[in-house]
Amino acid sequence: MIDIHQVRKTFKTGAMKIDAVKDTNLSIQQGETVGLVGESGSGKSTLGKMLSGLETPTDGMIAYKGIELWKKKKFKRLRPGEIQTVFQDPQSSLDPRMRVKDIILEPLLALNSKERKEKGKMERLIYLMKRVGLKEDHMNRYPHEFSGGQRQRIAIARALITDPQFMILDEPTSALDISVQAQVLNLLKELKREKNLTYIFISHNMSVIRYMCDRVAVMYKGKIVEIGPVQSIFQNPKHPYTKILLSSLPSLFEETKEKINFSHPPSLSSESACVFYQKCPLRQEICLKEPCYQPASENHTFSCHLQ
Amino acid sequence: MKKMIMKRLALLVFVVFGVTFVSFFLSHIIPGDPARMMVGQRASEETLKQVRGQLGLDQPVWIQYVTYVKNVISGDLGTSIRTQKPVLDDLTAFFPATLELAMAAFFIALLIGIPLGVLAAVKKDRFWDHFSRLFSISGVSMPVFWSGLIIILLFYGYLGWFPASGRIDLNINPPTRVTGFYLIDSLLSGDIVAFKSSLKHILLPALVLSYAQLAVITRQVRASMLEVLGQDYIRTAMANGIHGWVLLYRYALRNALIPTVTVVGISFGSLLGGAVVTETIFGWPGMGKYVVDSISYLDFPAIMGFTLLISIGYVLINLVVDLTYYFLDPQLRESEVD
Amino acid sequence: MKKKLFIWILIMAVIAMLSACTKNANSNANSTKNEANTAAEKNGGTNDRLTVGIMADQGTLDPAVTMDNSAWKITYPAYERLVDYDGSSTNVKPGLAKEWKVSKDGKTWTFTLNEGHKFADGSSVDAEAVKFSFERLLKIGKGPSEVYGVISQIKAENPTTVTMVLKENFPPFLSTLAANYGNIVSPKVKEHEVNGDLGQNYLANNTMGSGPYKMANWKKGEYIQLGLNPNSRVKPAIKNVYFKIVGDPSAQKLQLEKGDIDIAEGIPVEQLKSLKSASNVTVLQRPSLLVDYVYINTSKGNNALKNVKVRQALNYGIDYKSLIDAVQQGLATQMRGPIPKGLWGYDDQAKQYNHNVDNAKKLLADAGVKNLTLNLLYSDNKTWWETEALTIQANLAEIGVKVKLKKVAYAMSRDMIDKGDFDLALGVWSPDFGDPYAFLNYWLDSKNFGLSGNRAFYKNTEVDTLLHQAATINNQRERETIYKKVQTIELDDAPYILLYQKDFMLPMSKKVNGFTYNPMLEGIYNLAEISN
Amino acid sequence: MLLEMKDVSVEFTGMRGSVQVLKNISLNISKGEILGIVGESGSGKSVTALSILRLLGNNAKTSNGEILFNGTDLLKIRTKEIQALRGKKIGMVFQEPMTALHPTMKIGRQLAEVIERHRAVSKKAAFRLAVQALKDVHIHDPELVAAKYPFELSGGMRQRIVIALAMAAPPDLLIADEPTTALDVTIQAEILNLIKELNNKNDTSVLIITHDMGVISQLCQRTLVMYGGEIVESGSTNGVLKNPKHPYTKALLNALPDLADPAQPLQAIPGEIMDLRHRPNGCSFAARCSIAGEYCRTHQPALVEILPQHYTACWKGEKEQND
Amino acid sequence: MSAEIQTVKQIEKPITIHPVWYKLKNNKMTWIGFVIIFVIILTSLLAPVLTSYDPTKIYIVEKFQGPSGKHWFGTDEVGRDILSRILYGGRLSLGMGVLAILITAAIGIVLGTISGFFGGYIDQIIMRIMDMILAFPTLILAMALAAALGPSLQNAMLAIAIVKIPVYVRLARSETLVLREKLFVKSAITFGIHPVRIILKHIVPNSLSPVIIQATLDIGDAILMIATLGFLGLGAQPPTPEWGAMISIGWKYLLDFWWYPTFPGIFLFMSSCAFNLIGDGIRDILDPKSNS
Repeated sequence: MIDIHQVRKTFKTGAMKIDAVKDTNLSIQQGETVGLVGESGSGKSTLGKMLSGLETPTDGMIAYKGIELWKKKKFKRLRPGEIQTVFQDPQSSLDPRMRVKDIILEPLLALNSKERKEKGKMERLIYLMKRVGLKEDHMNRYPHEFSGGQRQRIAIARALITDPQFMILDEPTSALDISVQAQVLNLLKELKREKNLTYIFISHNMSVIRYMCDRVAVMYKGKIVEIGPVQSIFQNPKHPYTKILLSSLPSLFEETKEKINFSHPPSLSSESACVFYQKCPLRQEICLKEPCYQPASENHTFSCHLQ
Repeated sequence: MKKMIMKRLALLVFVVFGVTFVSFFLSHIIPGDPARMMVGQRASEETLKQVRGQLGLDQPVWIQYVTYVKNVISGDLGTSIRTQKPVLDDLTAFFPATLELAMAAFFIALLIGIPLGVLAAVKKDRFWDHFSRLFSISGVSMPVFWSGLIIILLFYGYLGWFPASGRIDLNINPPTRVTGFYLIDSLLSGDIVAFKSSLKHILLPALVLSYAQLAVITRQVRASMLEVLGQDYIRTAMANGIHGWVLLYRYALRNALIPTVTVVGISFGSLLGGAVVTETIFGWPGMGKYVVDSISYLDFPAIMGFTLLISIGYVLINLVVDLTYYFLDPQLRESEVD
Repeated sequence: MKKKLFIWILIMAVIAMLSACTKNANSNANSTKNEANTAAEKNGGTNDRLTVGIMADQGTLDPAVTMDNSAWKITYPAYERLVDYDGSSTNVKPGLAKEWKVSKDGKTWTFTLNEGHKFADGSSVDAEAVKFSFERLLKIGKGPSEVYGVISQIKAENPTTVTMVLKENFPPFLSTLAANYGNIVSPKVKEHEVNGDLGQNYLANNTMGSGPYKMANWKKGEYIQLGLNPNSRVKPAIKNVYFKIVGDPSAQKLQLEKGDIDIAEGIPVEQLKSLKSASNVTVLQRPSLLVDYVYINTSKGNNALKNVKVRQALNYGIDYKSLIDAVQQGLATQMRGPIPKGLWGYDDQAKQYNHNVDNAKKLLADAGVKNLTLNLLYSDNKTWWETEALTIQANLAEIGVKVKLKKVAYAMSRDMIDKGDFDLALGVWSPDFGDPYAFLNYWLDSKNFGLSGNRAFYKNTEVDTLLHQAATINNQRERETIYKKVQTIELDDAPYILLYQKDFMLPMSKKVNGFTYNPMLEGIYNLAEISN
Repeated sequence: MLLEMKDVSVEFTGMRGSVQVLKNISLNISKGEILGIVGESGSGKSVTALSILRLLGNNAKTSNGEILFNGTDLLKIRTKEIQALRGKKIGMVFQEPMTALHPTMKIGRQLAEVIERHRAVSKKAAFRLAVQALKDVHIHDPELVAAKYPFELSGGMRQRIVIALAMAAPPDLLIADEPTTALDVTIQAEILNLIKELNNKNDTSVLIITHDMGVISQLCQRTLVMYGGEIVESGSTNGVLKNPKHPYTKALLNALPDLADPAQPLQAIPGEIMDLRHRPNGCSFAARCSIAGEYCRTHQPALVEILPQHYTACWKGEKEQND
Repeated sequence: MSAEIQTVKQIEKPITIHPVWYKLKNNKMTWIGFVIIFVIILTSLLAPVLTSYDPTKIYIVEKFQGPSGKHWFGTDEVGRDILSRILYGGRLSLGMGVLAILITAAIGIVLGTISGFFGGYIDQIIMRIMDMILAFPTLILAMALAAALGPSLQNAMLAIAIVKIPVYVRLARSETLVLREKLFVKSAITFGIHPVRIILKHIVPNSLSPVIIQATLDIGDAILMIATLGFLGLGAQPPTPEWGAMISIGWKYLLDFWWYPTFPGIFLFMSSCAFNLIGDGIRDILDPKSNS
């Protein structure tokens, strides 16, 4: 459904050039939930933004259902509302000066009038609000009258109003409390099943990823260092960064796990080194060359010399 | 840093060029014949023609503009129609006085405004907050001629403590000109008598002028202090046992001043421009009156010269503001170095 | 690092202070002089100083350039002229010239100079200097040259004899020589010439004359100080004259009352009354030659104004007495004909319009004019014009004429007047030389349309002929008769509303003695005769 | 007992009247102990921490109770005394390392400033100690870092510095309010290790406040669970996590996706976090509780010892015990 | 379940009082400002009822009369009743000041949001032009404009609007830059909504508060500027009563006829003060930065 081919995004700040995303390939099948995990600055959100039209890729190709999304730095919408995004911060993702009703119906403004009428019907609105767990009489309120969880529900209802097929979930629950997070995760899962949605799920939380996703891509410094089915990655991580990530997760009931720590930056480095070279506890000389992807098991590949 | 200054200087050229362009053409739309003003009312057509020729007024406007720009680049701002003297001479005679007054007022405004703003922020919604608000607002709202005359009546008329007008006593020789600022020049030449006299003269007008600017500074300091005081690092500092003056000044005020700089920069600009009335009331030999007279005389060369000066001043003030930012905010310093 | 900076500043400050102290010791003379001056002033006994409060700084002081009679107060006492006005009259008396002769046809004037007059730079005032001064003025070709445009040739026959040849007979010629334009400038000004400006730049800020005073110090925007010309034979009591710029009238008033200034020029007439109660201040009142009148645009304005009846109606519509009360606090006299009282040619029998609403209305009705709306142009050049305009508006409303006030910037008003872009406009006029020519020939000659004088755009061929005639005769008697005729015609044709002749009012300290007011030299002080 | 809070209640007076944000909180920390407070937003855990150092704003009022620190009631002493105590005896670390440092003051200077406050040392010595303090929190090249501004450092580094600041004295008690929430998981582990190490080394007691059960399980000996400004359960970390007695604790643990079967829905807690402005008469969790009965909604449960050293405030829990 | 609904309902009630109103209610200073403005507006609207004098009618005989039962605020240099001139003048001074600022704010918001939202060349061009306006001495710009278009109150207003536009452009621009990063704006972009719509629906309404604050603070200044231009002959033409013009003429007489400039001065002072108080109050209320 989604084909990301050799995508690169470079940010310029002053004289500095930073590759937020580099040479990334990823394809997503219909009905799949693909997780993107990594620390802050790993480029997972930037990738999401390129899919939703907020950032222009510097290089490479992104196709949705075989049709290129970015052509000559311009974002082409196959059909508005086909791809929708839910952002992390429900505080800022709703316009404080709009009523809930108007917020939810807003995406329809991008559609033609016929479709707008059809999808903007009152019954549909009420149905959707109820479906995400809001009440009909919430319709005329303002966002500040809602809690974080409720706002995220509003944001989800808004994303659903156009009947999207593909949704980008950019840390949808990381600003929420645990108890509410569970509600929202459940809702997202249910909706996916009901509407046969495809998700790309961006998160820094390994447990949430594990719970939500079919496949997961681990990103580090703009590069996917390991990708594969959730089970495979969690049980058999190959890349040292993935291992560190998993070992850092404070587990509730085991006393202490064996911890793997980052290493301190070495004196020697090179442009073409492995992205993880600077902090890799296992690094060797060979790592100064960029590794290729290797298969670990079916659908599970990683990028490291040392396995 | 270098890059930033270069950028600013490029902007200077652009802005100054734009401003002169616009003002030149605007001033030529305005009815009123400068040659007429120059020769007096009973001059014959012949004389008029001659003067027009001298002024280049008989040529197309754009040629006049090119000539003007050429002259400006070579340092010639033309001859004033009203005073019939080189505009540059007039401006250099009047500008230092205005600048000195503005700077003194600015200094006083900062001296009062910053502590007042801090006080208001610390004592938010309590007496001192209300007081500082009323005090500073009354400053902007009170017409300058009013506060000026009241102050003259009080300190000159009744108390006789301060002189009413001028920059220095008539019978005291002004200090040798170095900077054009009497206060500084008199110190440089060690003339204490002149220093005292000029200090006495500048105090009242500077006070009046600063009163009108106080609100801007107080308001901004208060707002940014409140913002800074609410920030995490203040709480961290407090939790680490930092308190009192150190907290307020070294931790809070320094950062609160960063956003204040912009506002203060703009307000200094308006000080320069807004000194007209003050200068009139206190007989201060500044540019304000010169300009107003020039305007009512349609004295193009003088108006253009003044406009040029002010627009250059504006860009320079902006440069100073930016440099101050650099000094105050290390983040900016570093980001540009890279 | 901040601390270091602070320490550096501290050190610098200390060094500055120290050097200041040492220098202070060196320049002790200078500062003690200052102190001495201050002390002397505190005693209140200094009588060799005069401080005049003026409203604004001066422009150029070059007599060949300046047309601004507020600058003349500085230049006039710094220069001498061939002839001078005699006391408070408009007649002339010998100045540099001890005697003069005029040829029959009035075209050749021969002046014999006094000997021994010296410029401040030490050179003596001779025929060459006179020749130089006038030739310079004509060469510069600015405003004042117009006055002497009539001169065709100047000859320095010998060091004490100058001959001027005129292009045509010009009766007021002698009088013009007593004006500020006639100032004799030292030929040494050539030494200060820059880019062929004939020393204009230098003389803009300095004086080079042989008068009793010379420019001593000019602090721009603050004061102008005149000191004594060491070479002058006149030894005035006042050694230093300060023209102090105090732009605010209230401040001037305060300073006058407190004795910081001796003469205050800028106090509005409304505030003079209360000044009189101040014990140390007296207000001098003299009739002046400054007249205030309304231009009626007879050819380029509202069509109705072409009708003489309408113009007369306007003249009848003004309540002169209350206008004078309102605008000048009664300190003015209604005019009687265009020539003011005090100048020869004044006709005390001339017709004077009075306030007569019925008459005015009738005249308007006769003219068939209804619902007349006129604009009234004025500027902020004279402080009283606003009140005057309002009063005229109210007055004319009574006779059914609606007046729209149009207040514009000074320069703009002049431009509009020059172009005739108005219906009515306020104006003042004062003569440059003591001759009715300065009024009638300017005001009424159709040659002078616009700013140059005929601001009513008034054309009457008979008047034109009479005026030309009067300008070529040297006999004052004959001229007076002609001018009388012209005045009568003017009053009937009513191209102007003649309002009033302003009184000269000068508040000054009671200590100031010896001031003589000459209506031809308004705003100029006979400093050499004043004591304080 | 190093710190003892007894029946502390805090009210905020805001625009819409006053709100009780803490209700009769009692807790104690002994020397060398690491105590965790866990709870969701609005549970009052941060207010508890701030109330100890009296860092709550002007609009907060500690209405009753006492906070004994080494026997002195912190609520009663004068402002000067509490200021002297801050940082010296009780250090505090906040959540946001990005904003917790003076943005325009160099790291070394900031540390030295605090060290000068607490120890009678010269400027030079203070700076040396500052560098040492940076070393203590495992910062490489401490001299280099000391000459830097906060914005030049990563989040993890900054949090280390914040900890170094709090430990400058070193204090007897370190209060860490969500010290790792803003950090990446990998960094979080390092910071938690550091806190533990400092606790071991100086025998400093630690009060750690978090919403993350994982942090609690890794670090704390004892744990308090807060909900709606009250403590609903307390006991040893093991006891609370493995054998939770309060329905809220149980629900919270069940709601975590950590161990959940992806095929099954998570056991979410219905409803929203309690609005403190409208404290119900009965148990504050009753509205969301799956087992609450009518009695729970009208009567407030007290904290009772349900197992040895394991307290819970639940009518049902008590019943269960009684059954 | 019923319990949950109950709590929800309990929450609803107090929230319906918008916090802005609550804060406003407790801000005495702002109320003082409102009351002053209200009174001034009311009296100037009721001027024909409150005073029997014609503000433009001249009675030379009664000039410069001090305050008395007949003329509460005295008379001016041509005998007009100062009170009636102040009241009628209030309509003009306040009305024109408010109008000028409204125009300015409107233009400023449009340009500023465009500049901030689109960035790039558009931003550069707009901001450089604003720089130029800022660098231009106010008085000269106003003069040139009024001179070119002819002196009148409308043109004075226009001049003030142009001079003040940069402030609003900068304000709106910086707000837009902040808002552009807000997720609700980003969301709208991802929905494919037209930029103009985004600007109108999201950016403009949300950037209004600082603009409103600035505008309120500027009104007093605008009134003063109109007066200054009037003094230079570029504003209201006499005999139209206008505070600034009254003061400009009257201040020459301060020492002898103190009431002439003083009463219009007090009114000007009061209204400027009031607008400032309101502006300050609104800032405290709307500006999240100054919230505690």
